[in-house]
Amino acid sequence: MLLNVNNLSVSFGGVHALNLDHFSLRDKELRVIIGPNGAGKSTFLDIICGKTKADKGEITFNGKPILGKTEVKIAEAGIGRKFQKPSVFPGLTVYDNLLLAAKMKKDIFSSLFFKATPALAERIHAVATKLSLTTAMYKMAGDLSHGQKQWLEIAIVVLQDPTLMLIDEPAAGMSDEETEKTGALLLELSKAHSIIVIEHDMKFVEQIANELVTVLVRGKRLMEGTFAEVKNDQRVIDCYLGRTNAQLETL
Amino acid sequence: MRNAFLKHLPILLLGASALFSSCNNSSAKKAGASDSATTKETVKIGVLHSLSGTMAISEVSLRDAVQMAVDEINAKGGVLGKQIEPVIVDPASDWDLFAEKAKELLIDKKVSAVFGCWTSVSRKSVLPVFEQNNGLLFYPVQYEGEECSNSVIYTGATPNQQLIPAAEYLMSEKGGGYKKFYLLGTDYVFPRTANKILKAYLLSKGIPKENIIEEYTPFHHQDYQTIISKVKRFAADGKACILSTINGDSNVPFYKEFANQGLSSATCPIMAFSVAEDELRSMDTEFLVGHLAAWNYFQSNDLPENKKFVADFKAFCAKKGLPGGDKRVTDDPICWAYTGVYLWAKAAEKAGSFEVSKVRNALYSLDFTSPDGLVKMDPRNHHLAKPVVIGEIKPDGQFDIIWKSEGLVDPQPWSPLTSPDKDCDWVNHNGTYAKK
Amino acid sequence: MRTKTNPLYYILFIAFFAILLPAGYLSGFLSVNTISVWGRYFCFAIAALGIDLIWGYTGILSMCQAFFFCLGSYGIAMHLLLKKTVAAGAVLPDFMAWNKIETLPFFWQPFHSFGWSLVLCLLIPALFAFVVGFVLFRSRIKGVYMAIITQALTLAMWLIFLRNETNLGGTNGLTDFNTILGYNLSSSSVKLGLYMISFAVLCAAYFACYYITHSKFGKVLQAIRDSESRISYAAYKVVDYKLAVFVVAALLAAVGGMLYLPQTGIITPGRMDVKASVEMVMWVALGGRGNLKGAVLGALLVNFLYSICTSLFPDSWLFILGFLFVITVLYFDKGFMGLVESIRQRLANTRFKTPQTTL
Amino acid sequence: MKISLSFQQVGSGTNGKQTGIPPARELLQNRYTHAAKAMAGLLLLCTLLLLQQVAAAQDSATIYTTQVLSPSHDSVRTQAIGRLAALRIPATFPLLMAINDKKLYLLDHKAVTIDAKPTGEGTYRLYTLYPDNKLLTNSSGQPLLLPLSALQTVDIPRGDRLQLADIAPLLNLFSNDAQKRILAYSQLKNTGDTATLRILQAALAKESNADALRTGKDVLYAARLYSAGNATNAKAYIDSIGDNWSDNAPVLLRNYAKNNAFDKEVASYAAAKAVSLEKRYDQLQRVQNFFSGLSLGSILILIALGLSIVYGLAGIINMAHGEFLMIGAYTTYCTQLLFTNVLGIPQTDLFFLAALPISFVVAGAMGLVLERLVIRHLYAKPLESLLATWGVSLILIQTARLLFGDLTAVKTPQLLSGGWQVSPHLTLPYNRIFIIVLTLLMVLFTYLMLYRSRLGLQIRAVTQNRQMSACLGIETRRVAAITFFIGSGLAGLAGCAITLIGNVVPDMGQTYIVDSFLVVVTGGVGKLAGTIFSGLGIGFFTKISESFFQAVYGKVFILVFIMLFMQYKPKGLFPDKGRIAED
Repeated sequence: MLLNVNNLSVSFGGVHALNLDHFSLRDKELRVIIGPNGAGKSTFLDIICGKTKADKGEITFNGKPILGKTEVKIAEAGIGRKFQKPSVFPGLTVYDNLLLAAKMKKDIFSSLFFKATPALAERIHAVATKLSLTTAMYKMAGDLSHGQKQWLEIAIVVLQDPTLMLIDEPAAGMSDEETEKTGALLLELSKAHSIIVIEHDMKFVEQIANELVTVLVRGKRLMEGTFAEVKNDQRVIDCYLGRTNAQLETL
Repeated sequence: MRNAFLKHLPILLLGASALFSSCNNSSAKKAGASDSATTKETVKIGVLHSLSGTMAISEVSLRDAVQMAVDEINAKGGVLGKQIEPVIVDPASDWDLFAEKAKELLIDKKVSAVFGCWTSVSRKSVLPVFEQNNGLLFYPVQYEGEECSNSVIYTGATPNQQLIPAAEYLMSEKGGGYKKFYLLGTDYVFPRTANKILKAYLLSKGIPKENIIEEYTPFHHQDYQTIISKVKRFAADGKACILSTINGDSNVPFYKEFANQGLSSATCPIMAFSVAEDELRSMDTEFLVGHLAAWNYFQSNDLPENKKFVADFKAFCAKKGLPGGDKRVTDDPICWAYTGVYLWAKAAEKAGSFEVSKVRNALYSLDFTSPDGLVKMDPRNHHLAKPVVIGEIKPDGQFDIIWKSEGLVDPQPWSPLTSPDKDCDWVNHNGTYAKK
Repeated sequence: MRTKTNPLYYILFIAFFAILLPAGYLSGFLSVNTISVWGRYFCFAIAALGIDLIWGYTGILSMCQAFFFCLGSYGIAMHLLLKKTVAAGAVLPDFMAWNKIETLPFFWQPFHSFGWSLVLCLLIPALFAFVVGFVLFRSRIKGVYMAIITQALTLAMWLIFLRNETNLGGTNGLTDFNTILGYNLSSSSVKLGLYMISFAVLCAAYFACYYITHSKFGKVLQAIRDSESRISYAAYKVVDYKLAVFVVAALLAAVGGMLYLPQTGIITPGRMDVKASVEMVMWVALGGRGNLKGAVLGALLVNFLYSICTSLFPDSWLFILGFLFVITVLYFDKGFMGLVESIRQRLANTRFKTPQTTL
Repeated sequence: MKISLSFQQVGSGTNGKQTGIPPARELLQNRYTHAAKAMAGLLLLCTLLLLQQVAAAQDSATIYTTQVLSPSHDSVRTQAIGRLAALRIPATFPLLMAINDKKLYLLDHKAVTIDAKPTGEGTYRLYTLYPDNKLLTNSSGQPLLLPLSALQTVDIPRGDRLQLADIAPLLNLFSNDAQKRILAYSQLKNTGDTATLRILQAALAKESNADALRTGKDVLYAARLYSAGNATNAKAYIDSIGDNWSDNAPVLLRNYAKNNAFDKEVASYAAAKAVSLEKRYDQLQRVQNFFSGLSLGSILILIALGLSIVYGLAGIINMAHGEFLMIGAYTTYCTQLLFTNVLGIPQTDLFFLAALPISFVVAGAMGLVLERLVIRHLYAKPLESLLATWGVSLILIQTARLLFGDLTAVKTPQLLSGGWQVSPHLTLPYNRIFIIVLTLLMVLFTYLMLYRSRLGLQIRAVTQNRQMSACLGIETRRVAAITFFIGSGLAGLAGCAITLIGNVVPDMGQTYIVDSFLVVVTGGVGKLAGTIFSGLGIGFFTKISESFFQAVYGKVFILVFIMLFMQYKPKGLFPDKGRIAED
């Protein structure tokens, strides 16, 4: 197993945001996590990537514990994160955004005396092409459209070349066409990387969930199964309907 | 970016042309002044007092005093037949700017003498400038001594002309026979040096060490609760008084806290060395009444010269529409700033020249009837011999003169108490010299 | 940067200050006072470059640059004062003798040597910046917190330097020097020399900063400004980068201070009070943050205005300066350089990007 | 007999004013009547002898007094004053003192003197001088108030006055001014002269001021202690001194123990008493320190309160906040001028009461203007707002300087001057108590406004999410403007309060601005509880450190401490929790 999570819990001001007894992910698996708002999905990813400190529990990645490590250590270990709200560097060009992300030595002196190699430039262009960013290569990232920013952030994660990608709502704010393209891209990426995706859009989930889907509710794991199993589970339906969430009603 | 830089060019050139034009102006004036020193009818003096910033409140009054003296002298026909033209600049309470403006006055404007500075630090800042460029600075404020520059005429008090008589008075039967002394000051060089001298003096008079406490607060200190508690404890078991060198806006919270914690001038008087009439204008005097201050001049001095001076100053301020108008008061630094201009004019007349070295030589032993009576320049250095007075603060912000020295007190720039081996003499020696 | 800067403008700038002004002085048009005044402005501009690096590029508002500036100045001042003292045959500088200090405090000892003084002038601010930076950045203090804490730190240091017990001259600071390396400070040629050195150092500092900001290092800095979390998830050690740039900025400020001292002739704690530290940031804000040229021009322009206005409008120069600050921040987000840029863009009729405003 | 009678009166007189403490004399008489009886005969003899002298003196005093006021010749007056000084009759002291102080006047040919301080209208209360020293009243029983011009000044030449130098300390025992009396009592320390003690007792019999009484009794007991004939007496006096507990008591007892103790036992008794007094004093000192901390803390809170609200809501670092303080203070000054000069209301405390709401409104209105012109464009741009408001503060300071110059003395209201004497050696100044209470009220007001009103709900909503609140139909601009009004108004109120302890200068705001920012930052931005806790914390901490270090290092120490504290809590005492906290 690539990622193992046991008895993870965190609370904010007395409210249990997450209380996960077990979660595991094997190498090169694409896992989708769904759940109503406030289920603790993003918090879960936050804990894995070091943004939020867990109260207790254990997470191992590649057999090594990562809980309590800094974001940088975790990123260096091979975990990349895409946030729910696109998080890019608006004051830099798209190219620079990608350049910064690309896998290389990242200490001060290497940065100061860095010279771009043709191989690197090629790799950046390849990723940019894959995400339709070539035309915007020298635009400021802040000037991009929302969808483009989403892609740019995915591109940043891709260029980091992590073992595990944590992708938070990649399809939010995208047109159907773009969503589909994003799904295809994720499927392609899952051939080489392990991926955890959080998503609300059930159509999108259906597209990418070839393997297991985990359902989180109020910080707890409600169930885990294939998309078909999840879709037909009464508890899941109740849970969504009980919260009058329209998204599952379409199913 | 390249074009952006182009856009800056006009501004840059504008700045440059402004720079050049101002410099050309000054150099043209400079040339004119040197050519026509004997034919034109004016002589320039510099006025270097802060007109903005924290020191403005004190220093603006000195500018007014200098301006008034200049107007009076000009009305009487000027000096050596020339009208005095004051060049006023604003060093903005910025010590670095003092040095810059001093250079501007001496090098660019070629003034014959400069009247200015208040704080020690501003004087120290301009001192090298005056020494290197052979300028002459008239410095009107009481200061810490330990200085003997050939380029400064100190019309303010030296420590022995203010501190020692005050301490002596407090120890005397008449002054209350105080036995314990709390030396409290703002943390800068004047209080530090003043207290060093006071301490040496008190120790020499047999006051035991444990009966003298020295304490300093930062500038603009507002919270005197702890210190007043300490004073209270200190004053509890005997005749104690405070010698205060607290500066500026810290005084009000200090006096207020003092009164509110139940202390008073009867139980523990405060002798202040930095509170004069001009500062009292901005204070609620209620809490200060009955406390003491030592200076060389008070507005309440009833000499006829002084009555005229006070009336003239009020009239001058009213006429010029200065803030405060005829409600303005005179005080010690104002008196000496005013006297300084007259001393310079008299010396120039005596020397028959505005040349710095000649004026300086003419100043030795020069006497002048100031608002404070006849005062006399020291025969050997650049300080002024003058009377010392101690006053009690009245509710109207004026002082009741309760003690006055017999005759003039000679200045001692080097206090014999702390530097017994040093003296200042520009006639027989080269400034500070070691006494045998 | 999107367009390459035409070297012509650099050449013009250099020609103006390196040739025209000195020539003006040598031919008698300008007084030596003008030369040393501009020399002092260059020192401020050097410090401003540092502020632009840390604030404009990295987004950390450090209010203790004025303190680093003073550290540089004090170091050189201590050296000059000791030289003067030794030349006069004394052991202690005057002010210490008056304060009844018997022996030279230990931290004054190394300043007998010029070499050591230079080293310490750089080392002490760097070390200080390192320690403070480490403590602050490690606990992720940023934004407003950073600004307030560094301001408080400067205030604390100001209070300490004001003390006489610190043995650095208290409020009066250190003053009255006569020679530097045996050259007489009051001689005009030495003043011109110092002017030229300051200008050369300014140019060197500019190009060093130019290199830094255009390297990948500089991009990481901007990335930190834009999104600190993103860059740390991309495996950059943000603390290291911030520390590095904080130390570099401190060094630049110290260098500015070192050159400032012999041209001004006095250093007092007044150089690092609250007013002074905010003003330093203002130079960069007015010139245009995130733009090296802006920092230099801002520092030169504001100080030039300050000198002129205090002579011309003693009563109202504070209004002028105050309004300038407010208007710049309100309407010219990117300062003077940003204004020029936007005019150019409008004229060129390209797509004009409005400044981002919330609300 | 007369004298011993009066003696008795002194004892009971002092006793009455002292709560539940038997004075030494009573102890003496109860327990040791033998000794008293043995002495009685002797005492009677002495008294009879003295009585005669006194009666004669009284007569001559009247003659001399008349000679002083209407001398046939200057030399007669000189002689008369000399005689009066030599006689030392307490009844003549008020007259002699009036001479010494140059405050002798005639009103209808009667010698009178004036109060130390004039009343608000420049008139004085008057006292008769001889044979009795009483306040003059008019027909309705109110004190008679007259200006100096209504009185005829009696000029006594300096030479004549100098004759009084010897008895000047005694004269002050009968001064109208309590402070002078305290001084006079303390000057009698270490006196063993019976005649002087007699006068001292006479003065104490009349004493009305608690402090003066304490000092005087201290001197009296000390003299008795030193002349005590046996150990028990001495101990009783030591007890009295301890109970009286004047400022000087511990030192006095310690000196006695060291040098002049009756025997070893008494010495150790006195020393132990001194130690216990000092211990009690230290405890009171601790209370005083606590109060100082509380007072400083409440000032910080009062200033930081507005800052915290504004910063929390708008993300604005208002560097001009200190200047609103200044505006409040100047408003107070203007209100005072308005009351005295325009409305013609004489100096009363009324102006200050009016100034409180006025300064709130004026500073608030100025804040509103600032919000409209500048802040509006800077919401959620904290660093830019820092710079812009700095510029604003420069402008405001210079405006104040030009408008007011330096003529800005705010009178402290009579009600708030002085202090509350909780116990001997513990005075809590009224002005500081007032500020603490004001702070309490303002905190309460702010709490109610923020957490118990609709406006507060809206403010908190806007604080958390501006866009969302706007979507919900909250007029964010209006809410922001109101918040700014309240924030600036609170600063103005603080400025008004600060005139009680400090003075009014154009750059007064700068003194407080960094401190108040530290309070806000340490407390956690926009947190009311945080501001209160950190304000109090910094206040107490400053006062504690000030008692160990000098004031300057105390301040530096606080700053370093806060920096280290931020290591532990980088977002202040009360940080936001959960996911909204980040970015």
